[in-house]
Amino acid sequence: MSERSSELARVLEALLFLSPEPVAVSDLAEAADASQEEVRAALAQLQEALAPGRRGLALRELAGGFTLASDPVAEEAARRLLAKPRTPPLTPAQAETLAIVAYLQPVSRPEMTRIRGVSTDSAAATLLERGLIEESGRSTFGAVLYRTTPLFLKLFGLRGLEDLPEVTRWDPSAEEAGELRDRLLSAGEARAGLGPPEPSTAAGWAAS
Amino acid sequence: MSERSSELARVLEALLFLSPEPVAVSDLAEAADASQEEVRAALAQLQEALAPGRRGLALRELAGGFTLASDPVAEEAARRLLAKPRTPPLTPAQAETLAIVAYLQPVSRPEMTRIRGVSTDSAAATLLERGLIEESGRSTFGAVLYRTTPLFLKLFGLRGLEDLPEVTRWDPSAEEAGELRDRLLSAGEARAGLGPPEPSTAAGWAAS
Amino acid sequence: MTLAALELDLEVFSGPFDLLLTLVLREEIDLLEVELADVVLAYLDHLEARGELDLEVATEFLVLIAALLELKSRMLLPGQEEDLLDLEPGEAAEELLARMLDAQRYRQAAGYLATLLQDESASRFRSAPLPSWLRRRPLEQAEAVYDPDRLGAALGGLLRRPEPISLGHLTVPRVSVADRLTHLRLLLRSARSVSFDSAVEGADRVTVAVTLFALLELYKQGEATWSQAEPFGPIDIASVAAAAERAPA
Repeated sequence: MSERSSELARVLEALLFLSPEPVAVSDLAEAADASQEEVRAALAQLQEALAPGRRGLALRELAGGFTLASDPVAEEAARRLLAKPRTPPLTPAQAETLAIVAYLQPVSRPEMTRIRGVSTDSAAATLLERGLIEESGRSTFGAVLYRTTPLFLKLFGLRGLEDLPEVTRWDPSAEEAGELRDRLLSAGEARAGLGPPEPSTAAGWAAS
Repeated sequence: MSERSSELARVLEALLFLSPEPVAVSDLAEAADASQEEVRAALAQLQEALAPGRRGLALRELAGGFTLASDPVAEEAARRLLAKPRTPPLTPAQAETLAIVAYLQPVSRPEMTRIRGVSTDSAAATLLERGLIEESGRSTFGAVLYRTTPLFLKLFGLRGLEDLPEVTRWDPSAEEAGELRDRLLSAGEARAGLGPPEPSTAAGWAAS
Repeated sequence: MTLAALELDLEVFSGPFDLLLTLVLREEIDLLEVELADVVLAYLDHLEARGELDLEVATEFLVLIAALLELKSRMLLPGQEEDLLDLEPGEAAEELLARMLDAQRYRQAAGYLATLLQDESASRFRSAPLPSWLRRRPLEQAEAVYDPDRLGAALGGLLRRPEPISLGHLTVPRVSVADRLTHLRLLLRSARSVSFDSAVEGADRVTVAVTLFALLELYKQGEATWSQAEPFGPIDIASVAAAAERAPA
């Protein structure tokens, strides 16, 4: 949009300004009494007007809807004015627990603990309190199950869970597996004076 | 400002966007690390960019300073989107907590937590905020008690609490003797004391 | 600290934990002879002495010890027909490795999420109450949007108890492994070979289970062997001393 926007684009900008949460296209269409196609076209116009470097705001598609966010150019000034960091970073334990919930949801706490090898109670409690995960019913055994929230998607810049890369992306390559195996086998070798593991073993590992 | 604003104008727009209250020029100047004259000039630029009919937002000068507001063109749409009572679907945690209050009222928070086996703080806070439950005095032990509200009845289409459905339809232990409250408490404690491994997890491990 | 700093003094091994691991993986120490409970106790002592918990190291230790326990429990089950029970050389290491890699996958995913959050940290959202003209929500306008059955169903779910599991055998240990060990040794002394069924004749389920534990212990100690021709078939227990006497003959 040039200096003068279409009325629909103006209405949408105002709606997104007022809404505390991202708004789905269907809800915008209903509120603005327009078709979803018209809404999408007007959003494209708004996106153009709020393109990086133009304004202090940006249009973001997050958590299944659209929302306005401040431009990063204002971050330093915002920190001074609002006197609080927006989102404290996650501790490693919290990040691991969140990753397990994000990929395996719905997932119970015993299951998270089994994967991490250590208790997740404190990390999960913090994630609940920060609104990044929430309960999603109970398993057949009555254990509470957890899933991620729309706030998680919003804060991590995701339109939906499908934006997360496949977890197989972090499957170790044969070389990485080999390295870990070497580390396992050679950890005590230097101490024992046993020498490095034999190449034939290494080959066997890489193949497996 | 034309299509491309000065960086200061962009920063100010972002600051006003983020601030729920009007911000004084002196505070804006301090946050943006600029002089008050520079801020006034940039605000004039912003005023121009947000002149009526251009955008969905408007710059307003109020007693306390400057603030952004939605353009009146969006008023009707905003009412449709936001002025209805907020009734998003209840999460499982909220439904369980609300059911406990509805059937056992008045009920204290420690009791709710014992029945659910996990903390009810966040769910209860949301229900309070949406006006579905409210405080109703204190127990003999000093714990705050909760009950449902008239809004609760309206949103569930009930004329009174006596219209709540009979639990026997869903009650796996209806034939057992004992008050509903006692049976809920003892079931909650039985679940809390037990964390059997879940079959799905076991299968996951075996496959990995 | 690394796990290498964990010094062990066990019956079959004395030295750092990582060396024990290496020797087990190279099959230079028989895992069956390693008292894993002692390793755990040594680790707990170690933690207590240090007074702090390095989560990274603790995680690694727990993953390793859990995998070792699982391996050992499988090795304690004699059997040929099940591939799973038949550990090939190197399979122990493979198993351990698989377990560690699985835990690592989510650690990497966690790193990715942390980066996402970091990238987004300069982008803020408005958090302001609705203007007053949007906040009026009179009670009269409220419509029925929720189904009361949802409440009944939720309460029914809360009345559900886990399967009643008899905890009687936990709170009242009527039979101990030591008792059953004595029982089995007596039987083997007089008969040298005995069927499991006859060893537990007339016993209740708890006693049968405890007797099986005792049998595992005998096998571990090298006092007895056992065989089962087919799944669910009879189990024959033979004293090792008896087998050894027969061999030279």
